[in-house]
Amino acid sequence: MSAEILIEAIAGMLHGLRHVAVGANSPIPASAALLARHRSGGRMQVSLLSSRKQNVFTDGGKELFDCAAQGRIDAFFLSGGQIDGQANINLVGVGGYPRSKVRFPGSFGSAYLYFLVPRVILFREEHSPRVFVPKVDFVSAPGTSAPGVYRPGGPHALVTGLCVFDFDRERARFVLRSVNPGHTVEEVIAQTGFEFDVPDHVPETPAPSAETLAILRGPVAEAVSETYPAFVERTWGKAAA
Amino acid sequence: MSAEILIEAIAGMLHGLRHVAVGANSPIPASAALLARHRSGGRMQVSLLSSRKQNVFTDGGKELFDCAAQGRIDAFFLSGGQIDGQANINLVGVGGYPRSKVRFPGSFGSAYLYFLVPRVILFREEHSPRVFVPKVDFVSAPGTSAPGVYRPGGPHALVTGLCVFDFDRERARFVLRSVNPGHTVEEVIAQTGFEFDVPDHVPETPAPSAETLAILRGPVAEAVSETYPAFVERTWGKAAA
Amino acid sequence: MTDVLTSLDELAARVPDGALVAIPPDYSGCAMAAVRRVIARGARGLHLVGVPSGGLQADWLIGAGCVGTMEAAALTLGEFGLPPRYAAALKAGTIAMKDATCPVIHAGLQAAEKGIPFMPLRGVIGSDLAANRPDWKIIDNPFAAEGAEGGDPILLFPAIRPDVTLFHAPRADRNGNVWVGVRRELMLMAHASRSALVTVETVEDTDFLADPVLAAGTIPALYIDAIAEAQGGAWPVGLAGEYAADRAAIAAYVEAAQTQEGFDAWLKALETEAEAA
Amino acid sequence: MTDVLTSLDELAARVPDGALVAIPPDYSGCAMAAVRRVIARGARGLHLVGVPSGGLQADWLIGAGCVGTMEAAALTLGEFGLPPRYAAALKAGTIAMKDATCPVIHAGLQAAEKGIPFMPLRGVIGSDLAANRPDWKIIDNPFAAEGAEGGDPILLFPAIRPDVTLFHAPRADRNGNVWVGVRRELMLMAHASRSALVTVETVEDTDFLADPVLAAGTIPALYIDAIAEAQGGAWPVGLAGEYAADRAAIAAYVEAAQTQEGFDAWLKALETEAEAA
Repeated sequence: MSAEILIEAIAGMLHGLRHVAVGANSPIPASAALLARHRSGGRMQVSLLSSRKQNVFTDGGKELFDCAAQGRIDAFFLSGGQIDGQANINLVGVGGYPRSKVRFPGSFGSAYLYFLVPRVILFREEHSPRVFVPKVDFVSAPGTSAPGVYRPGGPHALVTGLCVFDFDRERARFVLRSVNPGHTVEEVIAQTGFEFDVPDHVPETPAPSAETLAILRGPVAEAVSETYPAFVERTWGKAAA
Repeated sequence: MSAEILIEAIAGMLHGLRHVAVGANSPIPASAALLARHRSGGRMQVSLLSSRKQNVFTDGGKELFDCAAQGRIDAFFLSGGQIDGQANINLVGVGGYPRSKVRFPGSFGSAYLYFLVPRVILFREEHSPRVFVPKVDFVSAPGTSAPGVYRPGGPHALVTGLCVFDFDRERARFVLRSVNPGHTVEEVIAQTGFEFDVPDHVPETPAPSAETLAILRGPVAEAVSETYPAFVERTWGKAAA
Repeated sequence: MTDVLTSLDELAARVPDGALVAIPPDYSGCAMAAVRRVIARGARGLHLVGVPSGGLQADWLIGAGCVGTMEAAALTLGEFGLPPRYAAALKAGTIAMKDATCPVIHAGLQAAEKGIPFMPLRGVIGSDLAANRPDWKIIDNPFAAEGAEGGDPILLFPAIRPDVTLFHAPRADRNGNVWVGVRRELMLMAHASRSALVTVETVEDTDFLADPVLAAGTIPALYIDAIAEAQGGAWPVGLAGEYAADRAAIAAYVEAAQTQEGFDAWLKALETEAEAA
Repeated sequence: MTDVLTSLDELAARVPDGALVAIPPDYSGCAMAAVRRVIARGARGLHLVGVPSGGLQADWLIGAGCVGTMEAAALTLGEFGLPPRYAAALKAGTIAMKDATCPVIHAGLQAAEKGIPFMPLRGVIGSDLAANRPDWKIIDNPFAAEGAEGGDPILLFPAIRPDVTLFHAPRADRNGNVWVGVRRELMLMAHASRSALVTVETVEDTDFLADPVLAAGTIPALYIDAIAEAQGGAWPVGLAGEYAADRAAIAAYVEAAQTQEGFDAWLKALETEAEAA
């Protein structure tokens, strides 16, 4: 159920968009995008970059980035080895650079897509002070930019195993939107290394309806299994895969 | 015979090159390139831009220009409604701009390829003071550039219905190399609106050998006829076409 | 999502007055039938960009009074010479001409494809093209070697972002994907434009992207706003691999279009004949 | 003219010490068999560029001591995590890492393809990538609207012009044309490089360029310096549409390569087995 809650939370942020793209190694965002597409009656375009079938690009590795710069991608997903309270993300390493104590794979397209895709959803399931830090050790991509920097895009929300944050771009600050079932505001505060706003009333992150669960376990599981068979089996069992 | 002399003159300038490209509406340069390719034993690449068979490009209209900038095109052909003594060419119009008295089609890629292709051969069959002027009315592409301007390419020679000029890039000046059979140095001087150097001894432009004529009338005529059937029939008769 | 339209008039309605419209040259894939509907709807003030040159369709649009500005590296009808209504409009000063050079038009579209405001390119410096284009700039190459002689000047020019790209292609599939093969300038135009309108010889009940060999020459529907079937839609300039140019029809046009009256009569006869058919 | 070579050793001999070598990511088309011959010949001081990221082949070359500098947007073995010899070399400081971002690598190659010294791109400003790349510059956009707030800063970076591009593709024809389908980054790499070396599953006795459908996905021989047949040449990372990754072999590699001794033993066993076969 915990994956399904995250999928539902993300899918709700994609409502009404024309084109959502999802990078590699992202089964939960991919499932959310496919759920949103299902709800749109197939009108939403979803590009799964690690899929052959759900990927229409025909102009090589540059096309995703060009497509984003043309304004044709409405939402994308990024993560971070570290993420800080200003939504800066670190995909490079911890403890010095270039000889980092812990090295991550690298920034990929984050330094670009974070600027150009209007609705970037940060997703990191592990919610711990190790990940959510006061200040990242290396800025792969900054959460906000100075006035005058061309930036039609940026962070929209942060979805974790514990909660959902909105990001207030004006104030460069996260605002707790909801806490996932089985967790508390206090737990979120304890596990988060950066400061954020906590409204007086913080609802629970909604669980998906029975209708949504049927869609997830049916057409979404089937479409996702092309790329993420292990995830589908773990989440929805062999039957779905 | 007059076309064959021009073809022979141009082909001699292409000896040893790896890749020669020829633009549209250029049957004589195309024939010369194909003759040079024949002499190279097929090792020379010839790209005829108006041909489907003799054109290997697969990346759209930009590829010719990118290919030239990569240094992969050794020779190209340009012409001009006007050409002056500094090898400036005018493909735009005569008598004012933009409301010219006589308008030509336009500069095409000349302003670019003239800079980037090492050996640009100017070809204009009509040799008259109307074409070869002291100063062009509009510079589509300049013959020479100031020091410091990136320019690996430029004019190599000018072939006309009357003669062949070499171009001295250092001195920005044409030098008469040879006069076509049936014509004289005096005639060239009278028909040329710009000044140029005349060496003490000006040989006759060599006529092609019997062996060359056989190649022209055989494989070259056959290859050229895909794109220029009317030219082949006019020059070599119906049998060749 | 690509809209599959049932008439060329619906397609033509999507070319608004004053739009920056990119069109291919006569040897690429020209939506001649659709252009006639753009003329019929009375489009005005179009800014045409020939990628990189213009031919018969530009002359039709100019002759019909649809064009305010023309940007191209050249305008030509090949063996038939200068397009007659273009030549007349230039003389009369009724259109503004922005002379360019082929690689700048291609690279200007690439800048739009990449969402960058400008692109650098070698060459061009010292030509009267640059002298007559206040929108082009020459700067010293910021990456020149220290103490480079003359500062290493280089041309910069702005992105060309068409409002509409209009072309004709051999085939579309049921999802609105359009196969153009090696005519990649059509893909570049679609990528670079806000809207791409395409006529095709035939819409096939298949999915080009499911076939890796066809996919390689396909513009995804993502970039295509609307398609309409138009068999023979490139007449009279022809469509490579499908049908040749109708040289007699082009010759007749050129003869007729030497005067505005001749052009008007030619156009009226053409459309009267089409309605009768 | 493309040379058709009869051995991978001949191909490997064309990768000189110190060369700037462009390689595709594991999911594109990796010449793994050829990379083993580059290792066998003892290449040193290579500057690898992952287009845009690196994977197993980069780790093999790093483990074998062939690499001086690595430029990439990331290095990863996907589900198998960070490439182990890369991680060790970074820690030990035995390779220099130039961290980049995907679109800058693609656009840097496009700059080389266009023969321009630099390319602009949006984004990136304010990241520590830019702060650690002295070869990147930020300038005020020369085309910004008059009085634009903040000067409209924009990133410029130099062209990436590889000495060698090395990849594996499904098919070549008898003329040396190489079919890559939608894997256009391989075409960009070939265009941008001084030399392109390609291994293929099979050389077919045909001409891809004579078929308009195949031509659309073909790199012309003009850009290909040498090809060699290598059936299964992308093992163990696999080749899309042809064969899948050998996950067991990759897992075994990752386990072995946690130490230099383990890597050396793994490599020796692999080549001993290959010689015996």
